[in-house]
Order: sequence, then C-alpha cells, then structure tokens
Amino acid sequence: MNELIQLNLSNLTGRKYWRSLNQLADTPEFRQWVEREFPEGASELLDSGSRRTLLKLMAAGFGLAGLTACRRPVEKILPLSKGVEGYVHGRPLHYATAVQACGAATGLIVECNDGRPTKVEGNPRHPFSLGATNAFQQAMILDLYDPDRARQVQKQGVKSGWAQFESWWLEAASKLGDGAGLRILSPRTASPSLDALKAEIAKKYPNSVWVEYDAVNFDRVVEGARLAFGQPLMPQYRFDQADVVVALDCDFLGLDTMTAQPVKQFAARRRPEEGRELNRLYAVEPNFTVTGAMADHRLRARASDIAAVALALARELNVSGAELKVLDGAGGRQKKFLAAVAKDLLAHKGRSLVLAGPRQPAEVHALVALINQALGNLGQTVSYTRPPFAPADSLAAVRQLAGDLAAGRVTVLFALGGNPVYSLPADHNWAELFRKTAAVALAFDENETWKAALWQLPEAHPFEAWGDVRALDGTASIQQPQIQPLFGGRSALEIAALIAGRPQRRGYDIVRSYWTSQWGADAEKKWQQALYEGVIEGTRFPAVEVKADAARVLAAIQPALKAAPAGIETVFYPSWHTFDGRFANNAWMQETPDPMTKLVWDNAALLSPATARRLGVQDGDVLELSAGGRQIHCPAMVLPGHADDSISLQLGFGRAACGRVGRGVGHRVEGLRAEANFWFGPAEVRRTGAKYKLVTTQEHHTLIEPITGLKRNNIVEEFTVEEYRRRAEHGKHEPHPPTDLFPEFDYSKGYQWGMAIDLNACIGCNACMVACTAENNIPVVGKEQVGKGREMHWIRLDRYFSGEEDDPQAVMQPMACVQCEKAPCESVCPVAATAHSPEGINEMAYNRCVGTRYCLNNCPYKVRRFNFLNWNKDVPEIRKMVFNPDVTVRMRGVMEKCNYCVQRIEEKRSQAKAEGRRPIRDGEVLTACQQVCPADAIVFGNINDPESRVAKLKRQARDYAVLEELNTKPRTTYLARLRNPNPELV
Amino acid sequence: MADLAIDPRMELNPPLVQGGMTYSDVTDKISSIVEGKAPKRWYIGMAVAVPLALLLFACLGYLVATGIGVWGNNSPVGWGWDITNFVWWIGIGHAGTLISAILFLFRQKWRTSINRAAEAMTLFAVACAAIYPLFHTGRPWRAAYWLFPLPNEYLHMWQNFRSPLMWDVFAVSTYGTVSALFWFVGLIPDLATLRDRATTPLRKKIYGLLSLGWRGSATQWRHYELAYLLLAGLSTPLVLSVHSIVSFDFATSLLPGWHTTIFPPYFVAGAVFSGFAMVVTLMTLARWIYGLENLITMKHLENMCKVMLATGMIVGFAYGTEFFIAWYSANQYERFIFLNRAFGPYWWAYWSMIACNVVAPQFFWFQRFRTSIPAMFILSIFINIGMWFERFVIIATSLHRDFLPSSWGYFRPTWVDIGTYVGTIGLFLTLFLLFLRFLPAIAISEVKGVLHQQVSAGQAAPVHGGSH
Amino acid sequence: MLEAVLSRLGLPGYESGAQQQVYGVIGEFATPEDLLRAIRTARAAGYTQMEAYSPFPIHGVDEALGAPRSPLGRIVIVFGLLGLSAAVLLQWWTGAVDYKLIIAGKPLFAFEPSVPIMFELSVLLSAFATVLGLFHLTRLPTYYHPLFNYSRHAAASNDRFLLAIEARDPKFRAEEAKLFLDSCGSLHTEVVEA
Amino acid sequence: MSAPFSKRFDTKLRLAAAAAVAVLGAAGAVAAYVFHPRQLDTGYTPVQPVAYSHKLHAGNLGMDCLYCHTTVTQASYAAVPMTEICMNCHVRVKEKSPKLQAIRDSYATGKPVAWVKVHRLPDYVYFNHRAHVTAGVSCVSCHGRVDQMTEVRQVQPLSMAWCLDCHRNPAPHIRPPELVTKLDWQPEGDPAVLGARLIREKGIHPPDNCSACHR
Repeated sequence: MNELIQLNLSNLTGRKYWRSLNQLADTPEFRQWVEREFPEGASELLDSGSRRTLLKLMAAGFGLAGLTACRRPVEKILPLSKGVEGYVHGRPLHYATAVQACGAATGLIVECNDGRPTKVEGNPRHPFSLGATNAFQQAMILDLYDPDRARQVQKQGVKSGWAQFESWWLEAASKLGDGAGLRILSPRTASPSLDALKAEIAKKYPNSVWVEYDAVNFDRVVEGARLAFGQPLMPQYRFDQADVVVALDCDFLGLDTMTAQPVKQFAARRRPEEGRELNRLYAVEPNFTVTGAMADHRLRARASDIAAVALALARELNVSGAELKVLDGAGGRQKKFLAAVAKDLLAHKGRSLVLAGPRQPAEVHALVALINQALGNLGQTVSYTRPPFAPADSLAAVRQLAGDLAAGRVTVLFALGGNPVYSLPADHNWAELFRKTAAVALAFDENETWKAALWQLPEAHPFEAWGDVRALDGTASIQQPQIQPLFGGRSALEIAALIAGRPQRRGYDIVRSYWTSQWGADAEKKWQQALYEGVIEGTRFPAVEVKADAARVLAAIQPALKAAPAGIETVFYPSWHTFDGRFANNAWMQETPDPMTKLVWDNAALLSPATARRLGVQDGDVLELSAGGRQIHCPAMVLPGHADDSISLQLGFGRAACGRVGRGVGHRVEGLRAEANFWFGPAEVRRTGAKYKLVTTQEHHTLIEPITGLKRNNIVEEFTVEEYRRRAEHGKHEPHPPTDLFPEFDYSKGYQWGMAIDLNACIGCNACMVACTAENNIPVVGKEQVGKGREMHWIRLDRYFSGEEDDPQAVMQPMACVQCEKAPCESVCPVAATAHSPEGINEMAYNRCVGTRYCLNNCPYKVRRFNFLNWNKDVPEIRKMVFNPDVTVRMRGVMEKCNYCVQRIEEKRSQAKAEGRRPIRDGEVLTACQQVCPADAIVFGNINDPESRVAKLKRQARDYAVLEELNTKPRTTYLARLRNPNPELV
Repeated sequence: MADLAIDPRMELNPPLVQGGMTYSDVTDKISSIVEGKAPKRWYIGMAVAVPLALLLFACLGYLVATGIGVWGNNSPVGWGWDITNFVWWIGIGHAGTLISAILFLFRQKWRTSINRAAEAMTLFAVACAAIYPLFHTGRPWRAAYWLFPLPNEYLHMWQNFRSPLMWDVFAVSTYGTVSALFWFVGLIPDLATLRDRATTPLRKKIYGLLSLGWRGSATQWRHYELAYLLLAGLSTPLVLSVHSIVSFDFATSLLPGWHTTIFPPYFVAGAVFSGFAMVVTLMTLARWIYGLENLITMKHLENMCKVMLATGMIVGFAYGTEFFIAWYSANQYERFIFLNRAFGPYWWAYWSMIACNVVAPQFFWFQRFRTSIPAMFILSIFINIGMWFERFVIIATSLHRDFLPSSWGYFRPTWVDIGTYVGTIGLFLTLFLLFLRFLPAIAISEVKGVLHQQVSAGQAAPVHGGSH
Repeated sequence: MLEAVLSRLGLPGYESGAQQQVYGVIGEFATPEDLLRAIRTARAAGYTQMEAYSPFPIHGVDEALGAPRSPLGRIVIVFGLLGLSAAVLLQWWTGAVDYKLIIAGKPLFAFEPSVPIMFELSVLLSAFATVLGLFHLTRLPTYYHPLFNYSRHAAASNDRFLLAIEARDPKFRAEEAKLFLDSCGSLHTEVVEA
Repeated sequence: MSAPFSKRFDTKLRLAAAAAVAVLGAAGAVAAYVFHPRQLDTGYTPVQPVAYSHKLHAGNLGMDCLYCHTTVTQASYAAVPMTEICMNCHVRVKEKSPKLQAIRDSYATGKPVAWVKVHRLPDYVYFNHRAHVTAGVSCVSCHGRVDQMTEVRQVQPLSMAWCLDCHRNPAPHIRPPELVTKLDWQPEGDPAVLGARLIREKGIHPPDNCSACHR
C-alpha cells in the first residue's frame, strides 16, 4: 500500500498530475482558439470555472449545442508514462486517513480522482466517525486547494527556503544548551509519534517548554475528573445506553464534541421503529444550541448559573446524603424543572446520564461526575479513560510563556501550527511578545502568527502529510497523505523531528519507525492493515476504575462554586462557520448558515428578546462590549430562546491577516477574551448607534403567518410520544387519493428512487449541506448575493421556532428537491430542460436550460437554484482541483437543483451491470447527504422494493409528505418529529 | 360594448369629421403632416425619447454580458420587473387591435380617425413586450432553442408544448404578425395617396414601392374590403386569446395568487383598460403636436373615456372577486397571499394599484372630466401606472411569500431594472413619433368613407367646385 | 444582355415591335353619386368591360359593374384548417412520437394543453392566406398600370372618381366612348394608351 | 403626368423575386447538408505526435484493442495507453527506430506523450465505455474499422441524435460481449436478430432520459 503512495507521489506533483489526467481543455492552442472565436466574451470564458463552463458558453454561442463540434478545439490526452498500482483512469481511489481537531481525531476516507482528493467521507471503522463526518471535515478538502495558503518559506517576509531555515536552526540550536531559551507552542495534539519526539526534545533540551493551547479545549473536563477522582481523566459517554440525558451547558450534538459519535448514539434512541423506547433529553443552556433544539425540555440559564443548577440538582438527588448549600439563582421555575429532572433521573438509575460542557468550570464537572456516580451511571452510560493528550492547564502554561517572552527569557519560539497570535487570551499583546524573540511560525496560511514571526514556514495540509492521531478514547489512526504537498509545506511532526535532531525527517519515516518499534515482529502486516482500515488494533484506552468520596469532593468544591454576579455576561462559543478561526478562509463554511441563527458570513452577539427589549437593541445594532478594560464591537442579533442577561459570542471572525475569503469577515471577539473570562464572565454593554447588515438565509423563522396569525400545519408534523402511539395504532393515515384529470404515469416497474428524512433524528448540523456542496460542485456566492436571496445550496436546513418567543422549541427540516412525481416545475419548462426519468427522478439538463426561471416560481418547495451570475467566473486554477469530475459545472443563466446524486446512481448501475448485470443492492447507492449524516436521518433507496430501508420507513405511521394537498406526489417524504415530554413538566 | 353601440343613424351626429372639411381637405390635412416640415414639438418629443431608447440598449448589453444578476430577481422572486413589463406592454397593445378590429366589426364608425395610430401603437407595444421574454433569460442567443420548434439533427429535442410559456411564444408572435399585416393592409390606399401627391421623385419611388401599385380600382376595393373584414374577424378572437394565454402563465401554475380561473377575462379587461389609457395619452399628445382637433374629435376621446370607465370597473370587480374567492375557498395559502398583498410588505404597491385603477376612472362618470383634455391626459397616465402596479402586485407579492415560510424573500429593483423599463418606453415613443412623421397617422380613405356618409346625409360640403 | 434575353422572351414590357395599344377611355367625376350614375348609364348603353377608380370604396359600384363576389373567404377557410391540423400534428408528433419525455407525469399528448397553439396556428395561417390571397386577387404588387398614363390619375386617390371604359370591351370605339363619357358629365375625359 | 414605374419594372421585379426564392432555397438545401453532423463532425484526422498505426498493430498484427485500451471494461474512459505499455514490446521490437524516439523519451523522462484527442464529446456529456462494452456494443459501432486506419479518423458524428438512434434501436449493435473487440466480426444472418435475442436474454434497455448522459 505504501509503495502505492510513494509511487503516485513520486510521479508528478499534484497539480500537474491532475491537469494531465483530467484532460483539462486548457492548452494554449485552445485558449488562442477561444479568443479567436469570442473576442468579446473571451475574458469571461478563460476565467470562468472549468472547461465545462467554457464549452457550455461555446454551445450557447453557436445556438445549437451540436454545432460546437464543427469548431474543434485541439485537446490533448496525456497518459501516464508509467503505471500506478491500482490506478484506473476515471475510477476514484479511496484512502483511509484521520484528522484531528482540538485533540480529538476522526477517521476519514478520502476519495481521490486522478490523484486529486475531491471528497471526504467518514470511516465506518473509526469509533468517532462510524462512517459520518461533521461539516468542517467535509470542508477540509477546500482548504487543501486554498489559493491563499502559505506557499513559500520566508524570513520576515523575504523569500527564503527550507535549507536556509535548517541551517539557521542548527546555528541557533548550537547556542541553546539545555534549552532554557527554547519554547514550543502548538495546538493540543494526540499523536503518539509526536509524543515520542516531545520526549526526545525534552531529553535533548531538559529546560525547554512545550506549551499546548487551543482556543477551544477540554481542559476543564479533565480537571474536573482530577477533582473528583484524583487523576486527570476523559469521560467517555454512551448516549445509546441512556434513557435520560441531562446536558448542562453542553452542546454535545453540536460544537462541544467535534465528532459524529455522540450524534450517532443519541439518534439511535430517537427511532421508535427500532423498538427501543425514546430517550428523554433535558438541556440547560444559555445559548440556544442544536442540542437545545433536540431537547424534550429546555431550561434557559446563564452560563454562570449552571453551577447553581448543578448543585441544586445534586441536592435534589441527595448525592452526598448530607444537606448541601444551594447557591441562589435557581429560581421558582428552575426548582420545578430540577425537581422533575431529579425524579426522572432517579427513576432511571444506571440508565441516565448527566454531562456538562467544556465551558463549565472544573468544579461543575466534578459535581457532575459525582451525580453520575450517585445515579450508578459510572461504567454504564459514562466511563473514564486517560485523555489522549497530555493533560495540562493550558491557560496557566500560556501565562507562564507570556511572562518568559516578556522577560526575554526565550531565545527561540516555535509556533507549530494553529494561529496563537490570533487566538491566545487577550491579556497580552502576543504579536509584540512574538517579535521580542526569534519566533518560528509553521502556519497553514499567512495568518496573524505568520506575520508576527521571524521565520515563516508553510504548513502541510493533513491530506498532504504523514502522521498519526489518537481519538478521544485513545484509538490511534495513521494520517495518510492523499497528495504530495502542493506548496512544499511540512508538518509539525517533521519540524519536531528537526528540533529533536532526528536523522530522518520525512513524516513517513518518523511515523513508520515509531509504529514499527511498537509492533516489533509482524510490523509490516500490521502497518498495511492500519493503513487499510484507518484504525490501529488495540490502541483504545481501557476504562479506569474510579470511585469518588462524595462528601470529601463536595467539601472541596463547594467553596469554589460561587454565586453568579447579576448583570450581563458574555459567553464564548466556537463558530459554526470558522470554528475557532481555522476555517475563516473556507468559503463553503462561511456560506453555510449557522443552524440556529441562519446567519452567513458573519458572527453576532446573540441575546434574548427580553434582554434586547431591555437594552433597546435590534438586529444589526452594533454593540460595544467591554470587560477588564478591553472593548470590542459586535452587531447584535436577537435569538429566541436565548437566556436573558447573557450574550453569546462566536470565535474565529474578524481575521486581520487572512486569505481573500475570510479577511475582515465578521467581528473579532477574541479581543475581549482574557484568562479571567476565557469562557464566560461579566461584561458591560453599550449601543454604539451604528448599524451593520447581517445576512441570513431564512427571512421568516416560524410557521405562524404574519397578518393572519395562523399556523401552517402541513409543513412540519410534530407529535408527543403519546400522540404517536395512538396514531400508530390506527396505522398510517392515507390521504384520500385526489381524482386526477389525467391517468397516472406508471412507476410500478424497475428502480423507483425515493427518500425518507427523519425529523426526529436530524439535529441540523449542516454536514449534509457541505457534503452536497462538495459532491455537486455547488458554487459559493458571497454575503451580498445571499442577502439578495441567491444562495445556491441544493439542500438547506429550514429551522422553525414554535411556542412563545422567549422560550420556544425549534425543529430542523432538511429541504432539498423532493422529486415530485407530478412535478410542477416540469410542465412549465418551455424547452423540457427538466423532465422525469422513468425511475422517478426529476432531472435537470443544464445544457438544455435557457433560464426562464418559471420552474423556480412554480416550485412550492423553492428548492431550485438559479445561476444569476457566473459564480465560477473568478475561481482560481488551483481551486478548480476540488471539482467533482462526475458533475457538470454550471454556467450563468442555468437552473440547478438536487437530483438525488444521480451521478452516484449511474456509477453503481454501470458497476452492477458490469458485474453480471446484477440488481443494485439496497444501501449500495448513498446520496452525499445520506452518507455524511451523523444522525442517519436521511435514507435513500428503491421504494419499489418493499424490503428496502426507505420503503420500510415510508410505511411508518409518522411518514408524511410536505404540502401533501398540492398532490405533487413527492418522492422525498418526512418522518414526523417526536417529543418525549416529562408528564410532570407539561 | 353596449354603451358604445351607437345607432347607425345617430353615429353621424355630432359629425365625426368637423370643420366642414372636404375630401381634399382630409387628404391635405393628413398628408401635410408627412409632407410638411416637422413641428418643433415633434423634435422635443424625439429629444426625450431617443436617449431613453439608447439607455435601453445599454442596459440590455450590460445584462447579456453579465447575467440576470444585474436585475433584482432572486429566489423566491424569479420574475420581477421583466415579466411585469412584458405583461404591461402586451396589455397596452390590445387597445389598438380592439379599436381597429372589434369596433370595426361593431360598425363603430367613430374608430376611423384613431384606429391607424392605435394599431401602430399595438405594433410598437408588442415590440417592446417581446424584448422581455427574450432577454429575461440573460442569454438571448439560447432563444433559438425555445422560440421555434426547429427540427435538428443534433439533438432530436423539441419544446415542451405543455408549457404556457410555449403558448405565449405562439400567441405573441401570431399577434404581432397579424397586427402588422392588418396595419399594413390598412396603409396601402393611403400610401397610394401619398405616392400620387409626392412632389419629389424620391418620395414618389418610396411611397410608390410601399403602396405596391395600388390604384383604388373597384376590383381592388372589392377584395380589399373583404380582406379587411376577414383580418378584423381574425384579430378579434386573437386579441382576446393573447392576454388569456398570457394570463395562463400564471393561472396554470399552482402558486397562490396565480392559480385562479378568473385570470383570462380579468387580464383581457385589464389589457383593454390600459390600452385605451395609452391611446388617450398618445392621441392627446398627437393632437397637441399636430392640431388634429377636427379629426380626433372630443367624441372620440369621450368614447374612450367611457371604455376606460367600463373596463376600470371590470378590473375593480375582479380585485374584489379575488378576495372573495380567496376567503370562500377556505384555502389558507390563498387567503394569506391576498391579505399579504393588501397589508404585507408590498401594501404600497397594492394600494397604488387600487387608487389608480379603481378610484381614478370614477371621475369619468362626469362629462366634465370626459371632455377635458388635461383631466383625461392625467387620468390616463394614472391608469397606465396603476396597470403596471397590477402586474407587479400579481407577480411579486404572489412569489415573495409562497408556501414555505423558510424561503420567503423580497424583491428590490436595481438601476438596470429601472433603466430597462424606462428604456422600452423610450423605444416605444421613438417608434411612435417616427410613425407620426413618415406615415399617414390617420386612415385617409376610411375618413373619406365616413365623410361620404355625412355628405349623403347632407352634413358636409364635399367639394367646392372642381379643384383644378 | 439581360435586356436582349427578355425581349426575345417577349415578356410584358419587352414585346417585339412596341405597337401602340389603347387601354381605354377614362372619365372623371366629382362625386360617387355621379360615378354610379355614369356606370349605370354605360351599362345601359351596353358597355361591359369597365373599371371604376375611387379614393375610398363606394357601395353599389360592384353591383353596378356587375362584378362577382370575392372568393377570398373560401381560400382563408382552407388555410385556417391547414394551420389547425399542423398544430395538432406538431404537438402530437414531437411529444408522443419522436421523443417521449415524461413531463410531470402527464400524458404524452392530450387535447387540453394543445388548444392554445391549435388556435394560434389556425389564426396565423388564416391571416397569411388573407393577405396573400388579397395580393393574388388584386395582382399586387403591380407597379405599372395604364391608369397612370391618365394625366389626372392622382385625383383618383384624392377626391375624384374615375370611370374607365376599357379597350377590350367588344363595343369599344375610342371616340364614341369619349363622347359617351362626356355626355355622362365627365369633368375630364382622355383616351389612355396601354 | 406619366406613370412612376415602367411596365418593364414589374417584369424585372417578378424575375428578381423568382431568382431570390431559387437562391435562398438552394442555400438552405446546401446548409442543411453541410451542417448535418454527418458532414460536419466526421472525418477529423489530427496528426499524432507519434505516427502510430492502428492498421499495423490492430489490423496486421491482430493485437486486441484491450491490450492497450485496458480500462474500457472497468471505467468510463477508454484510457490511451501509458508509455509503459508501448515499451512492453518496443524494448525489444524496433528499439532503435527513430519513429519511436518520442516514446523512449517519455519512458525515460516520465513525461507523457501528448496524443491529440480524436473522439471528443461536449463536456456536459458523460459517456461510459464500461456500460457499453459490457453490454456487448462493439468498438466498431462508434469508432469504425480502426483496425484499417493508419491514422485514426472520426467516422461517426457522435451527436446526441446519433446516440439516440442507437439507444432507441440497439438491436443491430449488440453482440456477445466477448466479441466486442473483433471489429470484423459479422454474425451469420441479420445482426439485428441476434441483437434482439441478446437484449431479451440480458434485459438490456438503453435509457433515453436526460440524466443517462447529462449530470
């Protein structure tokens, strides 16, 4: 296997590799020809997306597509000189790998077309992927081809090279002695090979310090375990075992765990069809997160009040036997809520789970651990293992580092990856501190840290470099490169090897040698297997036996739990767009709306309607937030269901030094984030009077009509478990078949594709949107155009609030083309550019479309997207490498929409035929959205086969068609959202 | 039409041709417009119209080069000003055909001195209208695919004839063609007159060629009259069909606010309404420019005011019916869309429409307004505006808030939208002024026919002796 | 060169030996009534081949001249039906025969959605038939006509009404006819050559 | 006053009109013929960087198409062979021939040989060799008797209409899959009969809906 990698990497650099094999019509002759043919349109032609676009415009130019053939651009075919094992031109290859974020790894499988990675999928073998990924991992592929990546080794902005740098380092290293002046700053890593190198470095430079810091981290979780059990541990949850889950300021379905595992496990308990009773989720949180949206009961509380809530809950449960002092803050409604929750928990001892979010202080985590212990959940729904990364209080370490830098005790500072200057606590002016020393920045793009460093080194993308990573439970995977570094970047691992003075510096050798030393004898076989499976056998950490003495722990932590001061506080959250800023230059993520606010290309200060009313603030009013003598400006946005007197801020915006996509997008809130209020803390709020345009993809956020005040009932169906049980007894209600003017078309034969989307599983995590974008070459249009209502997503997530504005419930509804059998769009198209396939897919022939937009007007689901402008006009060459070769890139004036990933269907069909004309198996064709969905909310298949999963789901009593009475006969139907309320709280 | 059916005997009184004109006076008066120098007012008109027409071409060029994105159209509002203007222009066209065809069949002799200009107006309006369906795709060259069912060896592909847009293509092109034929046939005898009067050889050649050698022989007149009758007979159902079919673009969709059965009659009435308003606007202008008081008499204008009053009431009634049906249907979406029109974000458009289309024409109950040039001019402008708003309201307010609240939006026009619209008005006026300048704006032979009846009724002096 | 060929063919205008021919005698009248009176008298006098010229159609002239009804109507009907069937064929063949595309699960061909185009094409072809029929029946465009040799032919498109007794009339004698028209009150009579 | 136009003018006018009609008609006919894909798209014979003769290799030497175009049965592309494949033989055969210099260079340097593409489909068309070859559509149906071409020439229009003709009536072009590369193979009797039988047995039904080729 590795020979294969070596081979295909040694052949050509990624770029040429791709150019040649994809036979891009980009030869000089061709360009000349184009200019000759279209003097006026030529410019547009030449930079308009891939050649697909070119040819489409030519077709247009000649009026009749066929005529293009009469002018024949000379196209070259450049076959490989020498073969590559296993490579068949036109057949994608799949390699297992793994990437990590915030010290947690997820296993991936990357699809490579003709040598260029084009699509990311989850690795079913990996415990934290289970075949799914989140939106960010889908978008990583775009970062790989980011034209604004760091491309060149520089010294203070002056072009230099690796050789020069290495000689500089050897020079510097010789003066380091015991390494007292050496500091290394890196993101949290859970890499065995790197740990080994750390050890070597520590041996070589005993007084050097390696600081690990992430803007979003699990420090407090691990600390909490230390408080409770006396040793730093990482909790491992089993949501699938929990009948009752209580999440205290923990968005475990969203951004508080960067993996698919919790969602998979949780969603498994939301399907009554599978026999297991529905679990019940209580959420207590300041912000309205997707976890809160999934909750059966939700309590709004400021982040600083969570401690009080936890303590009150602990008392209700009588965890210690002794009476607890309860902080004020838990008010009347809270008391009722907590009493009910406690009762429910006690009723489910050993089958319940309480957890707190990484924002909460260690004491709360300790208390939560205690509660779980009291409920007998330890070992059942939650167990503890050692953390995959070196446990440390990174804030303290960073403080120490700042001190050392300020005092000039540091001679050489390595910043290996991440963007510390941007994301480190605002107590210090890090740019200044960096300039005080010889700072070496290994950075992926020319970010703030890069700008502040002496030596500027381009970092390799995880898809370009060898490495190994541990998942949260310790499971290790080999990080396998998919393509040679496009811009000669190197990985942190390789730099570490340089620092450690290792002879071999290639990532491959480092990783290979480490694991060979681990395996000994049959290393080769194990290595092959590790690469093939993407996980390494027997590396998962065993659960640690833990026992805490309740009284002692409580005595220890109770003084630490202070009553929250009244007044407004700010809470820092990772962003759905940029996470902590690392995806700021990723257009896919910027344009994918926040699941709750539907905001794009921006962050905002989220506050509750009541607070907004009190402050006299409306959407778009720019606020000045100040704390600890620091000020930031951020536009306000009112979010129904947000806790009062609390303002949620998303990290990772307002990047000063960033690529063309992310530069100056949003507002930087890190400026307010100091050690004291690293996660949350009190703040002053003032209206600046300025206005700022926030753009959302959803104008109206409830199903209640304005003017009439009526609710629209046939869009989203919701039942309580009780109602559903009763309904199920009567079986699925079939609507009276309306009498049609014309005879039905016969869809009874062959494959008939259909889809079922489970609103009860969908958490609205956006993964499907990004996966669809990657699979179908969906263009990005930018903030202004989205503001005009011209976003291009084929699948979108409609979010509807219900109930009172201050404390509503929310439901997410993925909405893509529902493939109506009686499609309103088809009958109105004058050129039959959209017609039906005999298999029930509403097809869109881009090259036929003339662009009347009548179909868009007549689509009741408004899922059709029109290329109002040439969105691919300014796509840089390198960026084109991400295009999926199986899907046409659309030009302006063309309508497009979801087609059930017909390219995937056709691929499987021809495969099935080649294999002795066997039928396509159920589950063989996965649409991009289905494949990525961590909640398995989307099921696609042949509805003509009664045994197919989709057919079975469609027989459920909660299966319904959106806007059924229009008689469009959609092939995509929905499974109603179920709620499992606690009788005592309704 | 009932209120217009003038008794054949009464129609001559007051006489349609006034000022005791003779046959030759008629000839001289009308021909002089073409033969004499253009008045200053004509140049003023052109000075306004031509730059606007150029603006149109600038905007279209920009559109084609850049894409539909330069307009305000978006999702959900896929059609904005483009189709609004299209329907508006087509509607305006209707008055011409109606006057020349339907009133002809109804033997409404008073039509004679306005029908020629009205038909010209039809042609130019249709020309302006046709621009929009062609350019609203942003890639007009693709029109080759869909405007004509071209058999071709490359694709084996055909249009989808179930699509109302396809019906539109046929309806509008047929309408344009037939109107043009009708108009030209009417012109032939008058062109012959101009030929015979021509003083310069060039004019003689040009008008000679255009008049195809017409001699006015009894044989020619015999076929000619039948042909004219047939064309009128064909145009009448045609003109009714065109706006019915345009209304199908909306009526056959399933969008609340579009999906309704009263559209065909409602659209036709609206078309006639706006058409007559435009005729009045233009006629009052033509009168002002060329002083045609004796030919375009107050009686013509007053009758047209009556037509506007009648059609205005029909349209107003239609608005009411829509609301009633929306309520009566008990369909939530239907109800909402109409309430949203009146009280939603586009309330201003809706109420402007009501004010201009329902309130304004009520003034025509009073003869004082029906016979006052300034009054009818202003009111006709109001009605033109109101009818534009009607189309905008139907299109934009129905689209911007349809079924799924998640995909609701709002439409804002860009400067290109505005430029394109104003531009077509410029093009229209340019063409009309050129027409006034170079072609007989009034049907000479027809007026003489009417005059002859007056003569035989002893109401006019046909000749003062032989004019040697 | 071309001229030579044409004259060998002896096409109109190139007849060999341009022998002087007479079109007829034309008289001019001030009012339609005078014209009608003249025609009637002429008919009474036995003239059969006559043509009247007037600036606008005059009722009664045809009857007076004894002209047959125009056949235009029948032509138009035929073409109208042609258009109708063309529309049906077009929509049926393209939709249900040549490329059977499934559109919104509707039948490949149905009568209802085909009506508009059926109507439009009928009207279109009818209109063409009307105009082309008219041109055919009235021989338009024909730019030369003996009438134009009549010195005051222009009056016919202004305010005068002409009556021509044509040479092909068996009873035609130029001088007689001239005298005859004068006797009918012609304001100006001429013998007009072809 | 004399007549504005002479008698001759009418004559000339009619003659001119007749001439115009004739010319336009002729022009139309010519255009219809010239612009027909059969004329317009076929016959393209670019000069290749290496004068490779299919006639020699596939014809005289009787090499199977699949020897070089290895991927037709596995992928949508019928890959043009890698230099390696040429060298399999040409390390021994004609290893000195100047004609093969480009090949040897490519093999030495690893730089590909820039073959010129002959059969080009518009970009929004997705043709799949695997689907056709495994169903028993012979190479000859689309590429003609390549085994008789010294220089490869496009013999079929490859227009959508042309594709549809076969998709709607595949019988004459279906043969047992193992025979697809036998370009000169002819079944005894009418190929359509055999094709029809194979179609029945294997349940072949070529699609003619849009997404079969356009995605």
